[in-house]
Amino acid sequence: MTMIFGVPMAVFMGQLTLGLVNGAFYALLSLGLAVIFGLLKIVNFAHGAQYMLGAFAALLAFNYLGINYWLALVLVPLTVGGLSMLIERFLLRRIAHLDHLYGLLLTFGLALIFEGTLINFFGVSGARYATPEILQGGLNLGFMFLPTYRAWVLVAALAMCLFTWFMIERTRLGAYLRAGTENSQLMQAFGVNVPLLITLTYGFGVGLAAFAGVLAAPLYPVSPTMGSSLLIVVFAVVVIGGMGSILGAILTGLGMGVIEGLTKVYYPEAANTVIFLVMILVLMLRPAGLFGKEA
Amino acid sequence: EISDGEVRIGYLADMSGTYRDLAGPGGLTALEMAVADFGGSVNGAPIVLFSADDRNSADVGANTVREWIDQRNVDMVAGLVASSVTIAVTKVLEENDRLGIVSGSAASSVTNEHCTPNHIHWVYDTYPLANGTARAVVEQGGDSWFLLTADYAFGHALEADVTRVVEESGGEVVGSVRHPFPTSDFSSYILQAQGSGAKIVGLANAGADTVNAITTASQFGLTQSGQQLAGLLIFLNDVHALGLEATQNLLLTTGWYWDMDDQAREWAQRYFDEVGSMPTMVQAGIYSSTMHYLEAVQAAGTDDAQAVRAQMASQPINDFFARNGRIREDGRMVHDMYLAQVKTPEESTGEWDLYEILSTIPAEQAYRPLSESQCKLVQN
Amino acid sequence: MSDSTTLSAPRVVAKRKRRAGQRRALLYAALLALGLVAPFLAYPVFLMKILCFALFACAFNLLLGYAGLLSFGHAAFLATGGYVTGYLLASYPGLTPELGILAGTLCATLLGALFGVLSIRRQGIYFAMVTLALAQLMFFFFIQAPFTGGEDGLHGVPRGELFGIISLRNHLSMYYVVFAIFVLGFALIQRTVHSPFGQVLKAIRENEPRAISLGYNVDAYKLVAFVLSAALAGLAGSTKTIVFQLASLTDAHWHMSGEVILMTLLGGVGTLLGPIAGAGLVVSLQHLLAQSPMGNWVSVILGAIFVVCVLSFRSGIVGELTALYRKNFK
Amino acid sequence: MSVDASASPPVLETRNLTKTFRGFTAVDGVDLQVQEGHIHALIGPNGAGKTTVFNLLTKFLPPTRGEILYRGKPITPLKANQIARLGLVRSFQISAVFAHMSALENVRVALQRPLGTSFHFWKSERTLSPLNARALELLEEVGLAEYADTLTVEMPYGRKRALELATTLALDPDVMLLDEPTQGMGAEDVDRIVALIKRVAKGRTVLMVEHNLSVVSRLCDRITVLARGAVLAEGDYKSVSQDPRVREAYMGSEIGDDEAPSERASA
Amino acid sequence: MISESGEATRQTSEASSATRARDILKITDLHAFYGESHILHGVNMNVKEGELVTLLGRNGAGRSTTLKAIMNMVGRRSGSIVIGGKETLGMKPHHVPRLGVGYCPEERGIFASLDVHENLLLPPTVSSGGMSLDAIYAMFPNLHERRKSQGTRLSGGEQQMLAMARILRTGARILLLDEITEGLAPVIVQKLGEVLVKLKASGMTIVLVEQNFRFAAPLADRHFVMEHGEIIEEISALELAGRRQHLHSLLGV
Ligand SMILES: Nc1ncnc2c1ncn2[C@@H]1O[C@H](COP(=O)(O)OP(=O)(O)OP(=O)(O)O)[C@@H](O)[C@H]1O
Ligand SMILES: Nc1ncnc2c1ncn2[C@@H]1O[C@H](COP(=O)(O)OP(=O)(O)OP(=O)(O)O)[C@@H](O)[C@H]1O
Ligand SMILES: [Mg+2]
Ligand SMILES: [Mg+2]
Repeated sequence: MTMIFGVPMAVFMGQLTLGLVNGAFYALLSLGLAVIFGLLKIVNFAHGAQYMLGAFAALLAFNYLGINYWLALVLVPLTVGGLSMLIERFLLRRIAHLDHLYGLLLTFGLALIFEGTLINFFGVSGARYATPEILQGGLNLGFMFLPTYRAWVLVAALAMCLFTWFMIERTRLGAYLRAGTENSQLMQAFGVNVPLLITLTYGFGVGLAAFAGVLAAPLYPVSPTMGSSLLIVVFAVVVIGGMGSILGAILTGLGMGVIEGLTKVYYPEAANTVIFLVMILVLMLRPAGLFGKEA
Repeated sequence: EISDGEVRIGYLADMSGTYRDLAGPGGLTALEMAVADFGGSVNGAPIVLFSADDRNSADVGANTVREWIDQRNVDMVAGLVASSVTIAVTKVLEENDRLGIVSGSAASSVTNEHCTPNHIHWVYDTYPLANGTARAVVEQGGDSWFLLTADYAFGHALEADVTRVVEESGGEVVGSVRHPFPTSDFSSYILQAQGSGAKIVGLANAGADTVNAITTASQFGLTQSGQQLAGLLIFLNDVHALGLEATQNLLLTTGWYWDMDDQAREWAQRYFDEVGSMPTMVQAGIYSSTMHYLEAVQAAGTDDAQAVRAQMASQPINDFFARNGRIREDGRMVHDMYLAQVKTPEESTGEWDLYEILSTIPAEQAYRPLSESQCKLVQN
Repeated sequence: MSDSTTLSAPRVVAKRKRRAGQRRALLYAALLALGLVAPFLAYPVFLMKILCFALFACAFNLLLGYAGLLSFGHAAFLATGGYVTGYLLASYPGLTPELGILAGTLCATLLGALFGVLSIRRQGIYFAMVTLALAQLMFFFFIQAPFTGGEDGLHGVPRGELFGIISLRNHLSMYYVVFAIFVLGFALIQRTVHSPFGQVLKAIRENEPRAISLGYNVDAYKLVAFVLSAALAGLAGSTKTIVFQLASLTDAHWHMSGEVILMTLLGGVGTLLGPIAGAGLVVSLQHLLAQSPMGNWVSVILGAIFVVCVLSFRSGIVGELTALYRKNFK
Repeated sequence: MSVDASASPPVLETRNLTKTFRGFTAVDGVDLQVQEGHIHALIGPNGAGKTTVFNLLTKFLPPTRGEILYRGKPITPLKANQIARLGLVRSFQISAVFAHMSALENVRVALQRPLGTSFHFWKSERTLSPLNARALELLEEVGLAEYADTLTVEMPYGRKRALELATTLALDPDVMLLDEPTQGMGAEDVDRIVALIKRVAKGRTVLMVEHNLSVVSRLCDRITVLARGAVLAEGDYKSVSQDPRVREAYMGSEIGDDEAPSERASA
Repeated sequence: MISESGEATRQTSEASSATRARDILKITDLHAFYGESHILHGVNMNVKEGELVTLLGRNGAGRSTTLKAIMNMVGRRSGSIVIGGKETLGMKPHHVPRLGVGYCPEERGIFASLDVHENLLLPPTVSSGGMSLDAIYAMFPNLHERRKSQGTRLSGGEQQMLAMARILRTGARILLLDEITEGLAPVIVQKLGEVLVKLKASGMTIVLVEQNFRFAAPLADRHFVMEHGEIIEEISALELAGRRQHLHSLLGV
């Protein structure tokens, strides 16, 4: 068996593949965060919780309403995103003019509320969400056995990332959003209904998190705490990519997935830490992240 | 002379975090059941309960207990789940000479290097888990192991125990990987396990990590490809959450199972009516240990820690929970343990019909022999 | 008229400053008195916990409120102080607590210098994230390093005898030591804020390029502020370890860095007393809720309170109070 | 473009100073020489590179190419704050003040550095009060005495500019670089500032960017015209304002209406 | 009504005709606040369709605030602002511009996150008949040259041009311009002058806040002089010659 850096070729390739899958996942989550931060300057600490809500909504929808995975994939992001718009409209908006810190504090509080409440009703052990028929089983890639579902996650996540990137960087709406968050007062003086834009954007960003949540449901046990551990990793990804840089979030997400995957082979103990090492190195060399515009 | 005319018991456990379902609110209910069954008072002295959430933090735990002692003059602390909290708390108990009964913690160090004259370890610890499961698996022909180890003290200890047992019983550990604690995505490690070609993949981790590992393993068809999982620290609530599809045929060692005999079933049913889910061995252990404690207080006629501990140690324990139970001088309550296998969906007849008990591991063989003990209370 | 203004203006300034000064002095005297009698009114250990976190929050506030730098890695300093002190006292019985504290604080200070050098040039959120990242590396180190006891934590730290004479096993004597340390730390911060250095710091926060064009090496000033803050955070950690006789990963976890931000914001950023109020509030809440029947709703209730505070006491408790005071007395 | 006559060595000199931003050349091989004691104006169309030149001279931007000499010594490698310590102090095009400090404190911050106690976090700020008198003098020079105690945010824009100048003066600079000091000021303020600059320029060298030609004509001994980043013309106001290229590129036909009577008289 | 206004647009700058046109902007007893501080103390002014008026005054007189108040960009307002016959005091900020009002702020408000071109295209058109991109680029060649670079990378003056050009595109009929010649080179200033004349000729209504009286004087039909948040003087172009001295004394020129 051919070896590469001291591990069997097959294993190495396998790790790369898995890294990509996780990466796509990070990309999706950090994308939502980047959209919200980049456009609304809200450090959305509820993002992890909202991702968790996505997974839970899918689970409950299935158990109580019999709504299947595919439907959930559409409905859940809409619902969770929609509800989060209320949060923006009635909570976040009232502190929009304050330092970002307050947004962080508020969303952090919300995260505590969401998680705490669900814990009291569903405990923390986590429940299983069945993988839809079509996506069960796996593909034999020769060097590894890749569960079909993970392949699907890769595709779905990347597609969604691309769509979002296009929306924001290439459409007029995107331009409004970028400008509106810089000087919303002036945008209003131009006749743009900024508050509405902001609300929609927040809803969209959270929708992305919820979408990721639904994707995750069949992968990991659905538990109220599934989001909190992910949060700062995803946050780090956004920063490495360059705050608010959509493309940055996507590419960094993928990259970090791979790097983390390889760490799991060569120095597994550090798997959760490596991303921060990378972050330090990157910010040493490029103060505004890989794709961030220098202020 | 019962201090200030009341027997005061504090229940300290993780009420909201990872170990919530293992002990948590359910454990408190079990404790209340015990007090109620005992009649609510000892020799006329009413029994008073306090409870607190330790949020799995040694600080919080130790402070809560310190305050209970300073402010409320609490006599006994029950529950005690996360090992870090337990060790911190037992130090406080020793300093103030109060009693603690540890039901939730897994670390065998609790009654080894960290033993004190002020606490008793009731339900289980990693030693019998490794001992029971690993030995049985090797005997069934699973002689080459790959270990997924949680990268912290507890995981390392468990890994050591397993390795020893496996080698003693003629198997070998071909490899292991230490994953950070906690880890949500195990795919990479499972892949490495598959690459290792070992027959058995042992999970030297706990709680959410174990659950995640098992889920991922089933996704990657680990068992289909001829390997087998051995969960070393896995509880009823984990299996229930994972579902039989993912866990079927898993071998594990448990200190108690609700369906193991009539006594157990009878109590479990009462608990189920209260809580709505079947009790874990920890929750059952909390009831059992509290009963034994209260009886000791009654017999000793005092709630002084040392007197009660002596009294408790003097009595063998045989109730719905423990068989051939006795408390050793290191504070370890040794009792029969059971090797169980998770049923397949077909075999299972109900939501909670999860285990099949394969064999009993006699109390004296199950736990670390005193001869190997580093406990300061044991003269070697 | 011009010279009348020349004369009157400074007089006004001086008078107003003096009046404000007197008021502040009065307030501090009152608080000091309160601190001295407190242990007879409430449970000393609980008070000590509040004091430790208050000092921690004050240290953090010095950086955020007066240098405009948001560090998301202050847990690292708290933990370093704690672990070093804990380890030394636990393994060298001869060592007296004050030396232990000194050593702990010193290490935190050095770490602060290291963090500072690596992060100080980064702006805004990037600065926050670099500090977070560095703190995460420290967390990893604390898990791996044998002397910390990893997940189990570092236990059985003796309180020992202060200067080898006064035993601290008694809560009351321990309390007064902690109180003294806190007062010293607070005094240092209050002085720093109202010092020539503080003035420059404020200028930098207001308009960095301008400060540079006035010839100030802003990075150096930020660094000093950062190191000061780290040192005080370390001091808080060391003291905490002695009080509770243990050091654990909780102090190193990023949640701790988050908690101190919460305390400071709830109390009022850039107000000297705010962090104390914030720490008091958060600690008491956790304390009360953990033992109430609402126990398992603790995180929900905390969350709700944060939300409410952010929505209705934006400038923090102290900020709100001062505003109220200004309204009614001017 | 060589400087005619004046023998004494320039206080400030640039050689082939060049700055490019991602391929776009904002400053293109500028050779500038500022003579001791001159008030030297840098004028030119918008985007000519004036502010950028300032940023280069004060090291707020690193030059892409070229050299900067101060009194004959190369200062190209120094940092921005070191430049300031040498005595080259700048003001900003968009007013730069410490918004949440009183006008007095604004000036005092500039005064306090020479005390050398600026790192002394253990000293009381009362040790700074001796500076108040001087600070007030400066405020009065720019007519802000009555604002001494007001927070700067609450001052009208024009006053902020004046305050900024006072702060610059507080450093008693050898060379002052003023980027459009009269921008956004009412006519009366402008006159005050012009008079002020005239006054404080004694014994100093001033390099200023200014669009208001009446100001330039009244103040400046020497004028350099930038266009598209390069020096277009140089000389005194008269010669420059006669230069057809300059008229075409910059002044347009504005010269000649009641713009600068003094000049016309002398013309 | 219609015919009148139509007439007003055909005939240009004479104030005389403007007087016959209707008020397209009428402000009565306008008070405005920034938080606690009371900035405008009962401003009264009216602008007729097709008219160009200036707001003169010393720094801090409240001219910018007046414009901001019209756009509903200040804290609290009271009084009445009627635009094209509609009372706007109750309106949401983003509804005001849809009445055909274009605002060019004092601090320019160029967007860093957009390049010059995007900045130019940003404001939604409120009505047809705005200037075309080419026309604008022809008018401000610098902008064309720098169109791909980040908005705030432009020089002070370039930013000013951009801010001005931006609203010419939207087809607004009422322009509120705050110190548009600020920091602009004389050539550009002249150009802007010409532009304003053109715009006026095309029937636009313009309110000009100016520091540069020399620039404003020849363009305006009427001058309003502000002092401490009030209009203290109204001078028509005709009276101007006679009252220049008086005006200078008011402005402290
Ligand atoms: N940081 C930057 N990045 C890219 N281009 C820049 C940057 N700063 C300035 N420029 C460009 O360099 C040229 C010169 O800018 P500068 O501000 O020096 O002009 P200026 O002479 O000061 O004009 P004004 O009188 O309007 O302020 C302009 O075209 C501007 O767009
Ligand atoms: N955001 C604000 N908060 C509080 N006060 C303000 C604010 N903006 C302006 N002011 C005050 O309102 C008054 C009027 O300001 P405004 O900008 O309207 O003056 P102006 O007439 O436009 O003069 P200029 O624009 O030349 O400074 C000034 O005294 C100013 O200090
Ligand atoms: Mg400029
Ligand atoms: Mg203005």
